[in-house]
Amino acid sequence: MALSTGTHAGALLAAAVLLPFVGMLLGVLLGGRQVQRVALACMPLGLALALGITVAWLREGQTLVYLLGGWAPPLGIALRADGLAVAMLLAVAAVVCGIGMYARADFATPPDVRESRAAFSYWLLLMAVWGALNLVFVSGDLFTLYVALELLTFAGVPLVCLAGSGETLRAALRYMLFALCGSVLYLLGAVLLYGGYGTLDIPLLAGAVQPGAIARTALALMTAGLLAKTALFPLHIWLPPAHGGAPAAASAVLSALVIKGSWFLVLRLWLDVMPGVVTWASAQLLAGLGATAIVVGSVVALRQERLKLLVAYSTVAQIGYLFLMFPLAFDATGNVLVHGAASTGGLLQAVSHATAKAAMFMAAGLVYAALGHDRIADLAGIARALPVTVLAFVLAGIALMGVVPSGAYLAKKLLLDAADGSGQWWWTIVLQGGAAFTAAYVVLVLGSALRRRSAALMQVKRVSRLAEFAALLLAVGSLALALAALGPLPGHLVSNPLAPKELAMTLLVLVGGALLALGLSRAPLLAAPRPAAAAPAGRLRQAALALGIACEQADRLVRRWSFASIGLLTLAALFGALLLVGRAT
Amino acid sequence: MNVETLFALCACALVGIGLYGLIVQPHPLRKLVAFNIMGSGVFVLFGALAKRGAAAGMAADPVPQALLITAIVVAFAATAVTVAVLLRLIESTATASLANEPPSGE
Amino acid sequence: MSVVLDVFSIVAIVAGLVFFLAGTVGLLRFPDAYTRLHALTKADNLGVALLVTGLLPQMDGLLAALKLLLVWLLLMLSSAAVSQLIAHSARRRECGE
Amino acid sequence: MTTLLSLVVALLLLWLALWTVVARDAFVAVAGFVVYGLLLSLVWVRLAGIDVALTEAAIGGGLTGALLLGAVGRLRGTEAAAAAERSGAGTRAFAALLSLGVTMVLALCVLALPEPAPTLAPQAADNLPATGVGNPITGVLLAFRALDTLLEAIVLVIALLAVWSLAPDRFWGGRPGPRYAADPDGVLSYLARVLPPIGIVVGLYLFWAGADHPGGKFQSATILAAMWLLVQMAGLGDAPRIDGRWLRTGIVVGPLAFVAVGLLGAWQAGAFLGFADGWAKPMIVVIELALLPTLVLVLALLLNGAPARNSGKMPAGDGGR
Amino acid sequence: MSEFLLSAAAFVVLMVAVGLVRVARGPSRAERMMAAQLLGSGAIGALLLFGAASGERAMFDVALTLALLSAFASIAFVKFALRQDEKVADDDATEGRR
Repeated sequence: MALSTGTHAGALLAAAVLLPFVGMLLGVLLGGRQVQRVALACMPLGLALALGITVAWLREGQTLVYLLGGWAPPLGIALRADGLAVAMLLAVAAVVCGIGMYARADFATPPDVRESRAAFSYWLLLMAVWGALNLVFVSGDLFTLYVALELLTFAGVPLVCLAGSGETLRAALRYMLFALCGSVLYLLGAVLLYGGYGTLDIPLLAGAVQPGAIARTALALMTAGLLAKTALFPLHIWLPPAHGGAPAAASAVLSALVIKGSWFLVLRLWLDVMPGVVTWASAQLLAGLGATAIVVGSVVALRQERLKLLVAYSTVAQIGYLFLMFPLAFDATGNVLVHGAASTGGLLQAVSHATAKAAMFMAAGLVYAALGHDRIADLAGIARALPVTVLAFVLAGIALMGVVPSGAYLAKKLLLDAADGSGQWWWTIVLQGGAAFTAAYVVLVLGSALRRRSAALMQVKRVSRLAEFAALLLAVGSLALALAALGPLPGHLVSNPLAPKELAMTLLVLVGGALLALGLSRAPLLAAPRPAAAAPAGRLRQAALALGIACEQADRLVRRWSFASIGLLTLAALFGALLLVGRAT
Repeated sequence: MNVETLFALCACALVGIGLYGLIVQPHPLRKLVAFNIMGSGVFVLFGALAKRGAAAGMAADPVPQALLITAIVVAFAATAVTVAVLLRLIESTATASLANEPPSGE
Repeated sequence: MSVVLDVFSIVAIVAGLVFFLAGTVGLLRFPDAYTRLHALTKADNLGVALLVTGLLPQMDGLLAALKLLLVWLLLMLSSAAVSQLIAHSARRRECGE
Repeated sequence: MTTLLSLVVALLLLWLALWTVVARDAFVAVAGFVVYGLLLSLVWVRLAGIDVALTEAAIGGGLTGALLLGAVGRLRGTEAAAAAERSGAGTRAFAALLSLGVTMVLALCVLALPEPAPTLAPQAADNLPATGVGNPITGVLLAFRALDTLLEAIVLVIALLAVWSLAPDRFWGGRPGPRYAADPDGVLSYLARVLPPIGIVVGLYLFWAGADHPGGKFQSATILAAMWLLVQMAGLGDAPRIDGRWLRTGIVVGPLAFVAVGLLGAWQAGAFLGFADGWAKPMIVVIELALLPTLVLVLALLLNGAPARNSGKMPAGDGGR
Repeated sequence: MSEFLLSAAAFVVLMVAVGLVRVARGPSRAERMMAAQLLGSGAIGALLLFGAASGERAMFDVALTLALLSAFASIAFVKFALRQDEKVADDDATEGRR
């Protein structure tokens, strides 16, 4: 038996994985009201563990390793935490705590029953999602990662249909079947890798893998499968109805956290398992899908009538963002993907998206709770009634836009630098244009929310202050990420955030966003458009509307099952082909 | 041809057959059956690889076989969850269609 | 001795195979559910029974022989019960029509 | 001769799979799948995976088959509606082409596999004595890769929570599925009295054999769960209320005991899920013993489905007939 | 001897494979069920022969498990699916004509 069990602080990794699961099991055992108490007790503990891991990682200055049972790979399983994993662990712990604060109001057990279905299920599934994500981040074994992915799916699916309506059940079933399809493809890839190299351990595989038939097929299949689980366009078949129909506290979990699991795994595969198999062309394809997701997702988001669906479609767009980093991390001289500015930028994007998107869904949920509806056109007066909620929504939007002080700003800066450095100017356009799209729907919502209302606003229900505060906290956290990230990052990135150039850029994004919102929204944004302003803009508006309708139709077509599943296989084939031939430039 | 290659090739075909069913069969239950066939194809492939790895007096590599047991149980859990969702959908809407929701505003 | 046992095994197993053959042919060729059921139970019960009888002399330990008998017993039980349930359901179907 | 046998099994398997996938009727497809599951056990035997064959025979053929059959019985005419959504010939042809492509590429990979095959068998053989068990697969499942086994138990618990969460609110805490009336034919009741004792003996035998021979807690638990379900189907027993204290305890005892033993290992041997010298075998037995009730309960309850009635009362029109 | 046993196993599998045509043809669910039952018995028989031929006694355990679980699946069949037969008799009748 091996004596060494890895680095000193490695045991913390096992604890971080186990804590949510043990919490979940205890919740099942105790039942009733105790479920919520156990879950809420786990949250600060988990956050403390994540902080502990961060401190240990900073102190040791190297990847934390823990050998389970003392058995070294390839026979045993190792848990590992590098910078990517540590950042994600911390972000997820923070978001889970925020969501926990928010959900206390929505998922409290009613006073007249011993145990309610919704509360029991929600808190336990939240714990399950958390444990599964921690496992995804720290597991160093491809099969354990498969089990973790399945855990994530089994916990995510019931969250979709917690409300129990027919539409959410349909969404859940689509999600389940499509996700299963994706995980089988992932497992198939892992099996091929074992057949080729006799191990499933990530570092051992990374050392052994050669660009050949087996590695290429495995990478193509696994990537396609994981993209299906991440819901990258055009594989977002299940995402909008699922995220738009679930209760807000569940949507926040699904949108901010669950999709990050499979995204993270793509990152691991491309960057750590098979960086040498990846080709320039395949990375371009991945980011190209991302760019399409940004355009289609944003345009369709702008055409939604309901706030929650708007936020759900904006998730489709944001997922696109997360994949822009791949070609930028490609080192053309060595034909290999490398850790560097681009991957850090991508990671930072994921973290700020997790926090901001959770905040956005929470705010949307609060609006829904207060008004009894979430029709964007009827939001007038809400800014006065729920100032904190609207502020949280706007701050989250600003954080997503990537304007000056936010984490996403740093991320965008890193990616822009990487794009400049590698001469891939076209991604600069996508990065800047994407920000304008994000600005557009913030403007759209804000425009509606700030409008004065003639009659007094009817509030159906008083919203919980704590929930509002939780949303605000996460939004502010996303903005403040810039400060937190500055420590380990080079200082020149934020040399002068208030310089005229930066301000002009911000203004440009905002103005672009406003124009997009004006042109693309379904209902005219301004309540009574002045004829003078409307006349010259008429033709542009017509063109924009046509674009909007085209995107909507494309979205509906792509989200048909036969199209999506064929798309999945076609993508796998395309990736395979590009991995084979794409060793150019 | 030895038995492991035979079954490995057979497994490749099973994966393809399962994929086909997953795409073209409209009913969710049929998709689920197809998923199980595709999954079993992957399992048989893994089993054939285990047989290839026979060494050290063992008739097959025990690691993939142990993983297979886990994978079979996980696939069963997946089937159970999917069936439960499907039955609940039928119960509450009397349909099992996976078609898109009607466009908003209509 | 062992030759005699081997011959016994071979004879019994071949007889079992014949019943499997008969069961299959019956299932395919017989006209309705009841006669097909009749054919099936022959393969189930007698086929496996003869196989087990043939294999018993080849066993080296008591446990293995016990397992063989148990398999046969289980098959008898389930096949008898299930056949009856099938016949019942087929009959009910006919009456219903 | 063995090659011929394998060839027949392989062709049969392919034919069944194809036929299951293209059959018109969902019931036919599921019946085909049950047969397919039986046949798969033969494949595992041919591939020298007796442990896998046991699992496949128990779960793949038995439990999954029963689960799907139960679902087919409750489709209620949704099939006809689905048939109308059948994809066009073009889509089907394209899907067939793509699937064929995947098969071809996979086949190429299979033929390109390195020779000699990479294997962990020698390492497993070298380290097996330290675990004290004779069956290398049990060694992998409970020592080398114990985390996977712990996670698998957790997967099952989460799947059960997922299934339960689908219940209508008013039935929360109630019993799943219909209450079956005792069968008037008597045949089923008879079988449900005779079979379970045999099943329990066989199940416990497999459990006991698992340390040194093929078998183990999963296969054993599946058989025990099937026997319990059999008793329920015959109307001799009822599904449990999902809020029962003993039930909840049984569901979590396995994974919790697993974690506890893991922590003991962290204290004694310095590694979570590790075993101090000489402690491996007893600890493995403790884990397996604790997992057994969990697995039996969870597997059976997964088949039972979401709670669908309050205790005692039969929902109108849905009682067992 | 083992060669003979293996041949016998192959023969049994071949036989029940032919019987599978009945699963395909039906016409009623009961017939499909019978064919499944036959294949179950065949698989068990083949496993016994195979186990005796190879000397791997654990195969008998597989046969035992298969016997128990296929009985269970058959009963699920009867309980869940055959009862439906009465309801969907018309469907089956049209299918029979096909």
